[in-house]
Amino acid sequence: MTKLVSLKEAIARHVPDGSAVALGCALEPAIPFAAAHELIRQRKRDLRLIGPISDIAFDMLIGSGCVAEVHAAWVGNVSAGLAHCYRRAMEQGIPRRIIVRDHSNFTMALSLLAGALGAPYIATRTLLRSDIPRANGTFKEATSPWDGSKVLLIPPLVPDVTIIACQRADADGNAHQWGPWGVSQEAALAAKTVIVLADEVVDRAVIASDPNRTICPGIKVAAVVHVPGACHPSPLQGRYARDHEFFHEYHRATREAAGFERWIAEWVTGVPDHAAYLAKLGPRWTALRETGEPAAEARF
Amino acid sequence: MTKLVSLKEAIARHVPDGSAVALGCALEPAIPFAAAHELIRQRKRDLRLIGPISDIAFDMLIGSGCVAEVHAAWVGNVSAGLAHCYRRAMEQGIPRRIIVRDHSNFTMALSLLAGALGAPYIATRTLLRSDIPRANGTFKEATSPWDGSKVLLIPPLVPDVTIIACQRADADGNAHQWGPWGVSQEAALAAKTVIVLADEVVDRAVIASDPNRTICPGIKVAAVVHVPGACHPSPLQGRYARDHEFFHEYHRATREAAGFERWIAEWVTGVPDHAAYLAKLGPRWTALRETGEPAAEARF
Amino acid sequence: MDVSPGELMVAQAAREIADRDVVFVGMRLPLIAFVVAKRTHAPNAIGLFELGVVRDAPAPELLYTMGDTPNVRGAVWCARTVDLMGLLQQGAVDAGFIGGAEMDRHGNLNTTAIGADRAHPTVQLPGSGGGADIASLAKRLIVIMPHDKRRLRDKVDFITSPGDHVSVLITTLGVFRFVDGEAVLASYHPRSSVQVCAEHTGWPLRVAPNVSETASPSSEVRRIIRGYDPDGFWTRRGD
Amino acid sequence: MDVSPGELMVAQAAREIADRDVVFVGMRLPLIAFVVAKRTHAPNAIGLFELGVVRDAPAPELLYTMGDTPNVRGAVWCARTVDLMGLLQQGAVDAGFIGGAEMDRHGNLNTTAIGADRAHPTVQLPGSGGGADIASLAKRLIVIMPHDKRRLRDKVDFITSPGDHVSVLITTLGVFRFVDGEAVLASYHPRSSVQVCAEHTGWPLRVAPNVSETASPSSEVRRIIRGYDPDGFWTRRGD
Repeated sequence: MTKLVSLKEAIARHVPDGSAVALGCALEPAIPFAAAHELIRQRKRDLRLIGPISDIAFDMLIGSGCVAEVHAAWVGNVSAGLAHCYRRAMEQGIPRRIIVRDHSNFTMALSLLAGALGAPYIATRTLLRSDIPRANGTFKEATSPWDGSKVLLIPPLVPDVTIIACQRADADGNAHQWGPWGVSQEAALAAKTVIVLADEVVDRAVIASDPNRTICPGIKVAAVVHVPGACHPSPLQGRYARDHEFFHEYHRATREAAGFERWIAEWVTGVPDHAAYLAKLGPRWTALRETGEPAAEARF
Repeated sequence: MTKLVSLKEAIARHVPDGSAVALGCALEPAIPFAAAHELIRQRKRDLRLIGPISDIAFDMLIGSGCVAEVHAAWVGNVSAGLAHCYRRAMEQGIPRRIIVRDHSNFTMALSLLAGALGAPYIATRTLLRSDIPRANGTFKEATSPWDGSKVLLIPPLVPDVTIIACQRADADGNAHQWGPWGVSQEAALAAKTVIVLADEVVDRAVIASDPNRTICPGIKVAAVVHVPGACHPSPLQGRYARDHEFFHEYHRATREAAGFERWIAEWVTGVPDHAAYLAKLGPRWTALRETGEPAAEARF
Repeated sequence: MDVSPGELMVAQAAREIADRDVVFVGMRLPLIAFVVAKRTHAPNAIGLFELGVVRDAPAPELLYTMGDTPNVRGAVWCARTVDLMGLLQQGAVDAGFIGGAEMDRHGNLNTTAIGADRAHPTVQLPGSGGGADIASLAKRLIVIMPHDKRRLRDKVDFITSPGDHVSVLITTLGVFRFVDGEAVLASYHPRSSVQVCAEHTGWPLRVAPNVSETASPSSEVRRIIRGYDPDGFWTRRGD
Repeated sequence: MDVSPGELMVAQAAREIADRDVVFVGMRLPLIAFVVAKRTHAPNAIGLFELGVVRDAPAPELLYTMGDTPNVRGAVWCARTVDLMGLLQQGAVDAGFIGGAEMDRHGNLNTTAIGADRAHPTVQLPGSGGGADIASLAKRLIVIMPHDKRRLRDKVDFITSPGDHVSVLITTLGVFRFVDGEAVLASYHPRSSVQVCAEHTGWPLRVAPNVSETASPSSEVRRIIRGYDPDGFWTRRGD
């Protein structure tokens, strides 16, 4: 049974207002910006975002008023600096107040790992002297029953939906992703359901020829969407490079709320879909394409 | 700096008597039988074996008197039945008494995962009504501070040395393994040090062409050994099939202690090294060779 | 009609797999039951193998272990044990198969050791493998084992796999369902009977009011079984 | 000699990496410090990037983020964040780099928010990333940040990254070592001085008895820095 649908349909059907949505879980690369844009176009509200770094994806969603809560280790613009919408929301409540659950990258990874394992909690020694646990509010301090030392217990995070972008997937949702995984696999396995944005939709036989590349099995996946270039301006290994200047332009353009609104109107709400977004990028998009170097042969 | 040494040297240098040794961690495939044989040839003593299934590898080591303690979920002969040496040791103390720390596959995986994570412990709901926790003796029952439910806390297992077999590795120990990983990666990352048995030793560039295939990074590895066919009679994906009949012959031959001794004299202590073992197998070995089907291309 | 107990058990086990079920398959007879189910009424069932393999189609040739190279070739996911056990602990696995050396009337299984003292067993068995996890965490548990008074015991020496989630016990003589946590004979195999089952059961047999003969495998199912295991390595063992 | 503060900090940071160190690299200046160290005195250092990349050779071109495609191409391991954080928690990581918005004299860093109330900050900063983990778990922590009275504060509003393991603080004006958990000025950069450092530090400056001028980068090091970051994107920012 094919799970292939349009991005519009996938987001409309599987991301109701109020959903806990994990995205951008590979950290800097493979961020499904196309899905973030579609969430903005569909004016989703009260989302609870989950993701370690997210580069500017969370910032856009916050600025567009889609977000009630953020579980993150870092929200900013990796090569340019601070995230202006996140700042406005936290400092001035513009466009609305949001709740932040601070994490470090490790506690984010452990939370999603606990979710993926179905584990009640995982004990760690990170952050014992940090203020993050207090700000997060979901961890618990405890004493190890082995040596009496202080530990921090991390409970599971279970996204309602995890959105991942990958190089290729079959129509069942079996998804091949290569390059760094960050916390993507944990986020996908922990989630109640998964939306896969595939740069390429391939026959099942392509996936089955190399099952070690599968980051997420079809049994977890509700929708597969064919979206070439879904990660721009972030990179996708072997397909296209990061568009650094795009991040820097966004940083300059969104210093003020009005500038952010102009930027969104131009790049997100002003284009009907991701194909139109790529067409608008034009030769700038083409110039980012990479073909990479082939992996050494492996036979199964 | 190359870490390439002979198997004899690797075992002599990195597996002192009394070591906690993890091996056979991919479950049925990729069991480094060549290393088990070398441990027997070098008459290692008081080893503490760690591994979920191990097929007949643990049985041979137990029968040879190398073993003081076993941490395992299952010790037997997967396609033939019970493990005779394990039975003799447990039932009659022949050749010696051993201590068993019972596990399930999940608690074995969680123990090694906790080791790999450097985590003080991981909570689980498996085995709450099983007698295994009592028999294992290292887990602790606890109450979840979130919902008051009963949980089991699994502490880390840290092997002194994990021995893995893989399709290819470079001289630094960066190892590519494909096919099922079982608990191999956790066992390697948890260990104080790792010995890699590579079917093929390749240039670093081969590894770096596909870093997602790396199961274990060189920073964990003390020794890399070039041992073609290291897993016989277990299979290695894309290289050779399982020698089912060999397992069945072993089962029949080792029903009595004297039969086991004859078998070991013929197949292990009676051959100087693994190359001689393969030569002794002759055309039977050649007939197991597989070349597999190529994985679909991935470019980095 | 020449149907071996192994074939009967496989056919019954296959009926326990519903279409779209996510199933922890296990080795030996369950493996063939998965093949039968996939090729008949459950084409969309998904098989999980605890060493880290997920298949939406059975391996094309007979497997001796789940790690055989044909079981990896053509898998849709080659993962880590902990990934699949995680799905199990999440509650995402519908059913799992296990075998046992002994079982009590409440479905508790012993695959660890016979004898009162774990450190000095009378018979050392191989152990749990993933069985105890599947028993603890799968929604329903399907147990396959030989029918024998010394195996179906009033009390087992060691609870490897707790019986809470056992939905069915398929033996060489009949099929038990679990009612209020206790085994009740639901059907007896051809050439067996309630009487025969009672004689070979180590607890006072409870019998379902509507007990009947176990349905024999159809000729299609027999063809699938014999096509997959032509030498009867798993299905005609010990016959 | 035209050396920017960025270049001075990179050169000093590179000196903090010993050969064979396993290092959590991080972005911006530390990335270039890793390149300098690898190409000079620490050819066997290994770089870990928290998104899951392990490299024994730096990427051949300037990186803007650790996830840029050239940083993955030629890596020896492409892993999961949790794998690398696990090595960190095991104690297998020798050193890590982090930056900070503010630091107190005990090395505690704030990268979360300025202001007393976390829910209503005066300035919302991006957050920890992996910084708090590296600070909690690496054997030694190397901190790089601008030297400013408002940044080197007596007390920080929020401890993102605890200071226990800080071994050195490299600023735009000087280098601090930590003695009994407190920052002590070890050297001042060319064109800076003890006096200048004191004026720009928010706590009463402690000065090492053997304080001296920070060694300028050799011409080789300058050549490596400028070859790697020819436009000065990271090393001549804000100059």
